[in-house]
Amino acid sequence: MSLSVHIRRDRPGFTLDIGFDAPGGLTVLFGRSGSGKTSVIDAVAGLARPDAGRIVLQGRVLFDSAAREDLPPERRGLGYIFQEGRLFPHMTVRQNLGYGRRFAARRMDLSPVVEMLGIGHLLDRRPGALSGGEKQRVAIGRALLSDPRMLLADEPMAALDAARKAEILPYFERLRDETDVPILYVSHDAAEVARLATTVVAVEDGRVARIGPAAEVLGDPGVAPTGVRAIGAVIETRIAAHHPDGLTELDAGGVPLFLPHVDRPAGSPLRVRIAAHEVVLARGDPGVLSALNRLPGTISALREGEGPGMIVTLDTPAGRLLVRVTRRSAQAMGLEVGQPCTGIVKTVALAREDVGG
Amino acid sequence: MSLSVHIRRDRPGFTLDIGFDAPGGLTVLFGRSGSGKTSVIDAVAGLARPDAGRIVLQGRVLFDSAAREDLPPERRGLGYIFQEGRLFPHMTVRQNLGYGRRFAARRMDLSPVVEMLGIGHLLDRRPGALSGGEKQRVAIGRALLSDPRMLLADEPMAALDAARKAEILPYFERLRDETDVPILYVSHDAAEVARLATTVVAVEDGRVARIGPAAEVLGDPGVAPTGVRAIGAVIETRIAAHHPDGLTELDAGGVPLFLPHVDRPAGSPLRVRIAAHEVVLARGDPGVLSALNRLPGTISALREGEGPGMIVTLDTPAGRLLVRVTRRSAQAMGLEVGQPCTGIVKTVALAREDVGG
Amino acid sequence: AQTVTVFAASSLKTALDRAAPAFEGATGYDLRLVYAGSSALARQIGAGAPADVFVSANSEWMDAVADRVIPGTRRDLLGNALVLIGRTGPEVALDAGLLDRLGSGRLAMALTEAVPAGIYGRAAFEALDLWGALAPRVAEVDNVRAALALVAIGAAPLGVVYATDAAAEPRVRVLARFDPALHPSIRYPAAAIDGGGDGAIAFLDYLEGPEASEIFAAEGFEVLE
Amino acid sequence: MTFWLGPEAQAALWLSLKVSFWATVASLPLGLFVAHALARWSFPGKQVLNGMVLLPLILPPVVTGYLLLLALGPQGPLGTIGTLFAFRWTGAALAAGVMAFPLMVRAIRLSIEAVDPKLEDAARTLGAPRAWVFVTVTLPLILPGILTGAVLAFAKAMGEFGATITFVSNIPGETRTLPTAIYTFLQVPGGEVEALKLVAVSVGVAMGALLVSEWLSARVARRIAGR
Amino acid sequence: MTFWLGPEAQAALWLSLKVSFWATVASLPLGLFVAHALARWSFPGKQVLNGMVLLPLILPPVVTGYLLLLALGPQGPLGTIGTLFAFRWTGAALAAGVMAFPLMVRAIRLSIEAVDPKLEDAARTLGAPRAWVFVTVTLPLILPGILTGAVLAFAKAMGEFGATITFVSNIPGETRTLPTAIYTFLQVPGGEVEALKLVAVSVGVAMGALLVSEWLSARVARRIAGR
Ligand SMILES: Nc1ncnc2c1ncn2[C@@H]1O[C@H](COP(=O)(O)OP(=O)(O)OP(=O)(O)O)[C@@H](O)[C@H]1O
Ligand SMILES: Nc1ncnc2c1ncn2[C@@H]1O[C@H](COP(=O)(O)OP(=O)(O)OP(=O)(O)O)[C@@H](O)[C@H]1O
Ligand SMILES: [Mg+2]
Ligand SMILES: [Mg+2]
Repeated sequence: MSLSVHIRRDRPGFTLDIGFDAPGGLTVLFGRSGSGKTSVIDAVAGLARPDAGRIVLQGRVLFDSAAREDLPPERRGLGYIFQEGRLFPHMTVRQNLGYGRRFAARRMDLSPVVEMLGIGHLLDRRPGALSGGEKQRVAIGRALLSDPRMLLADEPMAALDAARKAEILPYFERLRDETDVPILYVSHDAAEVARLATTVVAVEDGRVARIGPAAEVLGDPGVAPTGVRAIGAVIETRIAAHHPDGLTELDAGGVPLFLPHVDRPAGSPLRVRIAAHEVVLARGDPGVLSALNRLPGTISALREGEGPGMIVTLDTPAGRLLVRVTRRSAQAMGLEVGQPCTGIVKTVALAREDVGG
Repeated sequence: MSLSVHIRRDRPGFTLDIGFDAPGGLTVLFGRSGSGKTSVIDAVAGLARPDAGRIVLQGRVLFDSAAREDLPPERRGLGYIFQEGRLFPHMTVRQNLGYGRRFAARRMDLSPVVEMLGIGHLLDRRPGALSGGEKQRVAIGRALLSDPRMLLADEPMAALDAARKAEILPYFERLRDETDVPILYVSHDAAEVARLATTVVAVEDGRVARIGPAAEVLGDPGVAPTGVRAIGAVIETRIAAHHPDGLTELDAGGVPLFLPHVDRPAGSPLRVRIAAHEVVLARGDPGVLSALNRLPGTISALREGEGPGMIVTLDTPAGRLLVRVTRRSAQAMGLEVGQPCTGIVKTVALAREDVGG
Repeated sequence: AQTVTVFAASSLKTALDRAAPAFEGATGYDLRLVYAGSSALARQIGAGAPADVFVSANSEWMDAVADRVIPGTRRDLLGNALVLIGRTGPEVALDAGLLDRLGSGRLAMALTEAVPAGIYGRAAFEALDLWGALAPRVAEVDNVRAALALVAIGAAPLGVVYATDAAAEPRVRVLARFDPALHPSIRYPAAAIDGGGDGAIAFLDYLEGPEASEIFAAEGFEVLE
Repeated sequence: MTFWLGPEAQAALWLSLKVSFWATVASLPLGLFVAHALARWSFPGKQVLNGMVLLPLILPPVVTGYLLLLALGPQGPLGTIGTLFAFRWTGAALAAGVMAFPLMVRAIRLSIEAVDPKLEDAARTLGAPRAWVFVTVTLPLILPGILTGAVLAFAKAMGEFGATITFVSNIPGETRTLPTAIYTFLQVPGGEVEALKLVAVSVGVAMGALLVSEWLSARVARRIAGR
Repeated sequence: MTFWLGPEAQAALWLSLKVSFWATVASLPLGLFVAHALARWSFPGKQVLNGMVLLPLILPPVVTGYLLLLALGPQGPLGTIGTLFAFRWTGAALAAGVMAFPLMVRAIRLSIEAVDPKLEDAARTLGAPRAWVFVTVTLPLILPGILTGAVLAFAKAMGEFGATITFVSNIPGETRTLPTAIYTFLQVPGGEVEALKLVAVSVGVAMGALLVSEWLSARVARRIAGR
């Protein structure tokens, strides 16, 4: 286990009682406003001392109330992207970015991070002269450049526009895949979570409601911590080929899936989240449709959701697919367990945010 | 014109030169991080004085450099939800909420707002003891309760989870529809924009890139200020009936559209945004599909986008529909202008965020 | 040259500053003149300050440092007289008429329990049997120069100060003189302090000499034989 | 403590308390105003005001007292209102207040400068006029600074002597404060013990004020931190 | 200005500058440390320390000087290190520093309390040890407070008289600072004019220090506001 957190903290009106063990990679804390996500991260960072418990990062005990161990924050070697920025107001952006580098084991290069964040023109300004999103980007850069053993990111992209997000997300992915720096990440954005998470910890009212690999938690129709739109299946695929018309063909358990160009070499594995509400279910031949991806399979479960919808679980060669349909459609189509069906997904519906390595 | 803003402000490294006239309702400032949205709002609020220009709200001159008119913020009668909260740290949540009420023309009732925001259990806490999202909600409440003549909202829901957003969005809608309080709103979320906006002002680099009714700006495949996912058509409909299975049937220019229950009386108008990437295009009979909504029409335009996709404009009785397909599909289907086609949309794909009054 | 450090009451500053060059010229010693209130100087001497000579503005503080005084070197150097001053008007008799003259104003004095000029003045009024009536009308200040200032700027119609002070302030005039018999005699004792060498004695002697006496007299002091 | 203090010393103590209290309380509004002006406004002559506020700190107290006397004395330019102060305890309070003013203003100014103007802006957008913003937002946030300023002023007033005695002299029961009493004792050989007794009393009083202010400050800080 | 000041007065001026400079500079580190301890740590005896810091403000200066004399005089308990100070300019600096200490500590403490500990926390998560955090984050942010503290201390030192003359007397060229010179002039008939000349000089110097500090403070504030 790369990160093990078991802590308890009592406050008037709110009790935090969290326990989870996460493997490496990116662990997302997922939960509603006020559920205790920031509290967990603060405890891991050493900024808020739990009443009791134990926090272990890659075998290193950060906190242990029983053994009276409590590493001070500066010796935990973490990079924390705070929910509210916390830039040093008296330093220029450049100085902010460089602050942690002095203490880093390796001195990281400023320019790639600066470029990725698009803050090159801001280097000589002070935070007081930055826009909200600019501040947030600098805060991300500052944490990254401290070459941390672990990254804590509390809604790092909340104030960013979709285009900027799309530029930064791959960086987190690379961090997750190409280094062994574990990441603890808070996000409200289901697509972001699905794309990034290795492990999802669903937090509810200061407690862990569910924990598991991203595919499992997000694929569980019973878990929708932040709304029905978060429901979706995560499918493991492999890049089969890049086509000249800009499409990338994936091999999903033998079934071809097409999506907009993915900048990875052929042969590399790719994770694709298919949101349940974006799949159209067809019985028989769907005729000439613009949707390129067809996943034939068998219905393995039907589950009534809240409201007029229901979730159909479709077992396909590519893996389990979740489909959200109206009860009316289900009746009209006479859906039942065991029935063969085809899941139809538009290529362009598989947006960049839903695709990750 | 309900709000007219024509201002210029020079700063080293950034020039704001904005001019737009917005009718009533909710005007969204849409643009990338650092494009100048907050600067515009600050100028309207009277917190940052433009070098030159004129700001008029419902016939009342707030600022006019030529006439040397510059109403102080407290006399502009605005409610400002700041990007960074700005709660009064020494006051309880209740006191924060009540701050503006003393100066309001009408004393508003605390409880409905408190309830809508889910902050009832926090009333006696101080902001220091709130989570990020809780602070944001209190800030929203504080501005609403000052009974403003105009509401300025700078990414008011950035730190909120989808479920909470879904609870608050209708409030802004009601404000927009049931009162004549104009709203100037900043958001990065395309769905939010589509759902709320009466007028969209796309800001780029301190300048207005485009301005127009939401349907027009968002429906223009050439304008995608924050990414391709923001492209979509906005269709005006009317509620035809509520069905017992939880579906609401709309009348969209004679075509029935089904979506999950909408809590409005039958007969009321409803705006529906249909994201371009969520429409499946069919030629001929699509057979038995789970998707309930079919909009037959004629292709009026084909436009190559960036990457492998293209945007098909489909003229239907319900209005213009935008469909994003891959070029491969377009070729395979032999799409061309003038061809009849059916746009297929899942009921459940029309999520709450995309539907508004 | 050898340095002689002289701790002297502040009120002697003008005189000693004038006398110093002559002494230095005549003897070759360097003088270091340190002025402060007698009480401060006496405490410092008690605490071991490197003074060679102490010239106090009253006897009590010289008594207080007796154990550091080189025996046989103490002498009373100067005397002074106490006067009643005002800004204007005719001279007054030191009797109950003073109260009328004060009117609603106050009588400026140095602290009557602590500062010599005040102590002497109070003693004189007690001897005149006026203190009981005057006491509630007195404005006491921390030193005699401040009492002088009160009268000079008109904040108090009358004041009790030394003759030397009155002589130096053109804005006031002497309205009455106190009989020296009415109060303890006003004395400025001087003595050599242990550690003070020949220079100390030489300076003390110089102070009693004719040159110094002339300077003191010009300042209004009574030069004691 | 009264039983081991003579009646005179008791009178001096009560007078000192009265004088210091009023010196502090009465100069607070002006101190607040000046501190606010220096911290937040820009106007011609700002640096002059700034320097004038500092003056009593630099000047020897006697000079300050003397200047007060000149200004408020019967012949002074302010002679008419001077009668309110001359040789009265109010004058002692005035002198103490003037001497303590730089300390008070500087402390308050420092904390006003530490208040984020963005909060005040926020209050204004909610319709609050400037004065109301000051009272409801700025003032509570600078409470620690005000307390610091008040404690410094009170302590200074409890110890002030030079300007007081020069301005209003030493009239028992009217202007004879603890420090003058202490000074009196120190001027006579052997008076040290009595003086130190009074010093102890005055220190005790000031420490009490200090503790109260610390407690209040801590409360404010705790509130703002949200605990 | 030297041409209208006599050589004695000039000597007093330079000495005052030296004394005030060192009183301010030498007490700054300790002042910072104590202010930080009072603002951010909790330890037993904190309120005692707090009170002790305030003492020189409450005590009549003469008493402070007297206590210094008792402690550091040749016969005092600290007599051995006392020789470093007794009747030397260093002693004048010590006295001035002690008298100015409460002002300095209070100003610095106030600004430390105004620094958001969350910023310091952020620096620590980036790996910076506490001392480094203090130097790179806290210190620059409290610069206005330090400047205020230093200016108050310097001004106080330029004006300090009672404790200095009591502790190290009034030795020309060694401990005769401007205020003691002023005092001496005020004690002699006709010395007022000379005294006021010196007062003007001392005021001028303190105002200069004030302006410099204001300018620096404004620069810091402007930087932080991001202009
Ligand atoms: N004091 C300043 N001096 C110079 N430039 C500034 C200053 N304040 C803001 N800017 C710049 O002005 C531009 C617009 O800022 P603004 O805060 O309006 O952006 P925004 O559109 O609200 O961005 P975001 O979505 O990130 O909040 C940015 O490029 C920012 O860097
Ligand atoms: N000092 C405090 N005293 C009491 N309760 C507190 C305090 N600080 C935070 N809380 C409460 O603890 C809970 C968890 O807060 P936390 O900041 O961890 O939430 P979060 O999951 O990060 O929420 P968000 O998404 O809104 O940032 C909230 O209900 C909050 O009100
Ligand atoms: Mg949080
Ligand atoms: Mg902004």
